[in-house]
Amino acid sequence: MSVLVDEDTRVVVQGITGGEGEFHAGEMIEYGTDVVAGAVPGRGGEAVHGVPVYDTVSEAAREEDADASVVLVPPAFAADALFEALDSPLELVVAITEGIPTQDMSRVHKRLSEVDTRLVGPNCPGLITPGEAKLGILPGNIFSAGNVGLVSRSGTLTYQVVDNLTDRGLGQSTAIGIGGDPIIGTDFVDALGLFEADPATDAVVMCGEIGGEDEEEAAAFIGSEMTTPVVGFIAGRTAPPGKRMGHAGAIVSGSGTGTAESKIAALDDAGVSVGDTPEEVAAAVEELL
Amino acid sequence: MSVLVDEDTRVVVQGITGGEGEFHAGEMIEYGTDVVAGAVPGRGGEAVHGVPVYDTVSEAAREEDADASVVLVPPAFAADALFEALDSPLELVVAITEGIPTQDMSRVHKRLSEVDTRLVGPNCPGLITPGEAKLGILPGNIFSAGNVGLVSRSGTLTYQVVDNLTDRGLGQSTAIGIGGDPIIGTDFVDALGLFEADPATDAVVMCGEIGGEDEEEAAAFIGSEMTTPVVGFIAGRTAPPGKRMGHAGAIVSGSGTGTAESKIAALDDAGVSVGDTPEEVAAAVEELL
Amino acid sequence: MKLHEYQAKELFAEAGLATPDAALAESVEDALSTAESVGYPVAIKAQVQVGGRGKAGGIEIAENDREAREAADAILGMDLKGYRVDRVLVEAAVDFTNELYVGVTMDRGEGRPVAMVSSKGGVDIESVAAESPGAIAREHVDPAFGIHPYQARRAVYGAGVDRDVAGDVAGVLTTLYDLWEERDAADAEINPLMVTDDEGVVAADAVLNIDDDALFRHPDLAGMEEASYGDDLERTAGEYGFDYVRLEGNVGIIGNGAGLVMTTLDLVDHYGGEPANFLDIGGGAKAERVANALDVVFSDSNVDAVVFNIFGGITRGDEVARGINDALGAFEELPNPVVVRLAGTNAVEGMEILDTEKIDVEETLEGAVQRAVELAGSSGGGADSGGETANGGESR
Amino acid sequence: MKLHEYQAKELFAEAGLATPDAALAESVEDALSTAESVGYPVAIKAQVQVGGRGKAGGIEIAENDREAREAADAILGMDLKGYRVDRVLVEAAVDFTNELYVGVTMDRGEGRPVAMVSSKGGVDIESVAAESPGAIAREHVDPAFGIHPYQARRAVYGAGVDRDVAGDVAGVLTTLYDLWEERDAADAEINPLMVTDDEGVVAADAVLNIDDDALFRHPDLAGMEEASYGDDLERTAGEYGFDYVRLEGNVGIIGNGAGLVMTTLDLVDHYGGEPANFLDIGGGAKAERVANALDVVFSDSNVDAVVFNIFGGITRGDEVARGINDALGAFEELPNPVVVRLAGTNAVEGMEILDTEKIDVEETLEGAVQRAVELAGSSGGGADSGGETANGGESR
Repeated sequence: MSVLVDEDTRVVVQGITGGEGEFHAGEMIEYGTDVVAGAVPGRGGEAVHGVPVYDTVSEAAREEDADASVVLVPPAFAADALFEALDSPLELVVAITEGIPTQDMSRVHKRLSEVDTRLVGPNCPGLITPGEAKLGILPGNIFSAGNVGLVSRSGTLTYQVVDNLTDRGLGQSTAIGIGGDPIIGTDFVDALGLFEADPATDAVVMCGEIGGEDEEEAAAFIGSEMTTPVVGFIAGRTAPPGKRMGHAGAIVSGSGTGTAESKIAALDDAGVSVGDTPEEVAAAVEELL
Repeated sequence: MSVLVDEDTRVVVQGITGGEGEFHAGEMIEYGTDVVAGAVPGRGGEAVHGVPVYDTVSEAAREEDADASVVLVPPAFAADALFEALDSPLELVVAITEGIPTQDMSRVHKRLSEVDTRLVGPNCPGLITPGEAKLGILPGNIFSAGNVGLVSRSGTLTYQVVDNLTDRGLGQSTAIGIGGDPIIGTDFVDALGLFEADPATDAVVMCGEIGGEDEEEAAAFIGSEMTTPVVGFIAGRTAPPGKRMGHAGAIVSGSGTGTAESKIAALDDAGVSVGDTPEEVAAAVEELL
Repeated sequence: MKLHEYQAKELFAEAGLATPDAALAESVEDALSTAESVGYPVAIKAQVQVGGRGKAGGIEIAENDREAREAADAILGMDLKGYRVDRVLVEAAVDFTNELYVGVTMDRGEGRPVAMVSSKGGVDIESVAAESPGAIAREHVDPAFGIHPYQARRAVYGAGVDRDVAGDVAGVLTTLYDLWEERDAADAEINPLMVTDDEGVVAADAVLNIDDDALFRHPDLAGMEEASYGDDLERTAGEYGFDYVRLEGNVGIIGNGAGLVMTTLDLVDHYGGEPANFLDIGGGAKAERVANALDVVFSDSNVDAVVFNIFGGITRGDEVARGINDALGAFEELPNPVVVRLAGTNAVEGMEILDTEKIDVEETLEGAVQRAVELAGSSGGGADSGGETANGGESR
Repeated sequence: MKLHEYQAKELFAEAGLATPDAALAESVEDALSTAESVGYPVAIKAQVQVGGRGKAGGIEIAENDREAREAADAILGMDLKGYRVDRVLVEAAVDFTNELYVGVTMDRGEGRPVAMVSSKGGVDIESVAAESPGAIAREHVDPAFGIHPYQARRAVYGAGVDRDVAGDVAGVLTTLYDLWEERDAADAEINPLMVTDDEGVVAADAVLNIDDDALFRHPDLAGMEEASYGDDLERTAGEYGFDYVRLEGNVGIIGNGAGLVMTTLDLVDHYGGEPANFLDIGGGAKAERVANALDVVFSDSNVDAVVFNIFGGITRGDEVARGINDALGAFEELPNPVVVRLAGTNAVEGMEILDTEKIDVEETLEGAVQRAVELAGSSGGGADSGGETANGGESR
């Protein structure tokens, strides 16, 4: 019915006593997510929104039988929080934190290769299975349940596309924001693979942007491995070469790959319909279904 | 016909231009081992005993199609030589060097868990498949080809036992010195598993010593996994508790496990005949075959 | 954050890497006295954070006082790819027999650092990478272990570096990696690493870019940051904390989230307009941030109309609307027409309370962009900016 | 290599760990003046490298000059488990509310470091481990990454440390791990780590054992090594570079390779004798090493006979035989009978050239040991050592 998260997902919020942590834990609970614990060193025994807080993620996971965590701790402590989550162990870790040093993430990436836990993010809005569970900071109200999977590197662009989908009555199975950082846990190929394997997902929207080669790799994967139809969107067609635009990933080196042209061509070759506007994306999905 | 090495094994000698390296490379070649290259930084292009020397193990392995290396470099550079060998890649690395810092070996141990290469040693005499190949510093002339596998933590004790075996006409399939250091690549269980799977090995001699719990673990493995008969020997029965005797492993803490009694009892339980003297070991093997 | 060559060299020297004798000079007289103390010949090098300084005339060799005066005079104050040269590094010129390249960076695709050596140094390494990738030896590094000595050696031998200096170059690579790691660098490069007559190696140039996200744990490096923007608007935007890139069109763009702002640029282009800028206002949209964003965009004389596109997300649309209204209160009259589109949480409520006397409101992104493009086109002939807009148009 | 408490504490303090004010004293007067400058009450602690000093009377608390004099007088010069106390550490006594244990060591079975915390400090941690293993929280550390902050926290919370000091104790564990790694330690321990009235933590004791094999890269630590053998023979053997352990029997044993020497000990026991020592002569057997080994064993007045068992391996038996002959040349007459057995490469040639006038030669290990046991038994009544041998026998 969805990928990665559903109504049975039992969530620990790391950093639940912080401003962001407390606010978004509340939003997640209000959305219906089963937030079972918080984890904050030195704050064990307290409660936030009625949820018990533990000193360590391991204890939280053990005592509350959790299987996922959402990381909402400041960037200076985020890598350690991720290492902790990966060693607790959990099935899924969603890192919202923006601004984690790249070398920290490189070390986390190494550790990820040694464990079975899936990481989504960092610097991402999280993921949501509409009507069941929201792990992150996405605005739950714009989503609706349905059969369209969505994966995106960008936060507000995701919301825009979801808005266009929902306007046409096209609900989502699960929407995953994979994050715009140079080093992330779950990439397009991973997410597409999950949707391909999900019987409840009948079409997938993939929102990419300039920089890196993830979209090119995704196109190759779609071409060779996917039967579920995919509609694509690439932000940054008009970005001039060599200019950095916000996301660390969103820079075009001008050397052929990483440009919008390269990505769109690769997706075209893989049989992906690429929309020029978010509205066109939604229209293309409607046509497919 | 043997385990780990045979006449087809193509060997790189790391440190071949050093005193030990040059001497033992010569001995290995004389024994009939197919030493195809040496590797010493800065000495690429030279030759030792007619064998070409390369600057890196990777180049040596690539150019000479090698699948094993023998590490004969001083302890200060040994861990780096091991990392290099593990990344070249090779199937088998035999580390002779004695005195590698334990923390270095802990890092090598971590790396070992990430690769498919087998490490034997360090601080070991190496291994030999009599009549085919010798990788290490064992005195080839005392061995004879046959169907007895031998695995030992100790160098000269191994020679003693082999001497007793050979005296009775009991040849060896392969003899492996696993080394006496606290952290080693191949342990008793690994070696016993190889012999169990080798159709040419009809009996195994396992020479342990006091300290650690490797012999206890080996006993458990023999009891549950092995059909090939095993004869055991444990050195250090008369060593007083708390005294360190040579090998880093050879210290008895007096806390129950690690003592000769504990090891002998565990082997007895596993149906292993444990000799009181090397001569008794050889006699027990003769009886089995 | 990019360090200047002279700053990077100080850190390199501290780490034990050999660098030429040098000192910074801000005037021709300074440059001359430094040249004398360092000893001729000297290299006089513009300290601006752009690549290709040599080709652009930013680096000159001087054999004597006269040449040094000419060079310093020419370089100080020059405009180098849009940056004014305020300082030069006066450095002992190195006699060399060979030029190598040594670098460390993050391979994003692999998620691991990569250490590189090439025997083709002294030229644009990106061209080398594109034309003969085999000329660059690469070693991916496990960030948990750091670079192993054998990896440095393998890279050096793999790059075909002369064996006389192979050990030294391997040492330089190891030191550079350690420095890269310790300083949380994004890139650390020496190009060229000069091989001297006496078989030594000297870092003749130095690049060290620090990961902005890691500056919090490097207060000493953060203190080295010097504002060096190519243009006043970019400087102002930087001071306000916006991600801002100035472009050449006449449709100003403000939005939240890099992907959505880029998409807005793309839509402006799609509907026949030309984006004047990329401006990501970031999370929330309090009155002050809105006012600052409008200040930046209105200050661009190329701009003829502005599209302001916010997708509320967690931030509620009514709050954003109040922020916009407050910001607009400061203007008697807006310098350019502004089209606002709010979406997401409480967007409807937000749209209702927007001060539509001063701004146009559109319900959809497409509608807002189309309206802004229209407004920019119709005001194209305005006295304040028409000429420049035309120029902008021509240059595309 | 074991460091003394005072040396370990210097390194701990350097790493930023809190240790009590203290100074070393070699005389009672020294101790008194130190006690005064540190301030009473003080702990006066024997500086010898054995455990259980407290129970053995090596640590006393003094409240005033009189008590300090008494304590220093009692401890200085005392025999503590076979070691003479030449120095005491005079240290400010710490007021504490709680005693913890913090330690880092190598888990050999796992091949990984392990960091440990227990709220049951101040007692023998091995007893705690044996009796209530759950009272010690353990974190295995990936040596490539080093200890993560979360691991230190998890150990501390897992050990049930009071939350008021949990952060401090986690910090101590992290620092201790880093020190352990940086100094190539085998073990680093603080027992007890005292929790003070004002919620601080102080390392009241300090253990730091360095990996001998890593001393080559720590010349500063190697320089701290002080000969501290329990007995003169062990000191002499250590200076010769032998692995030597003195035991209580009367059959002296020299051999090559730890496993084979241990086996020789076992065989002596097996054939009814009692080993006087373990002596591993190591690789090769040049005349000087043979002579040194004989010197050590002959110097043991307990010894009545010696078995010398060399398995030639790569070293050829004839070379070993020449080494033995040369060494024997120095003796007019051997103090004890010596039985030699050579095996391995060229053993036959070696046996043939051995100087059988001075020594017995046996072909098999079993034969050599049996002969030595026989000789030791028959010379048991000799004037020089009979009594001691009898004592040795009784004590087993």
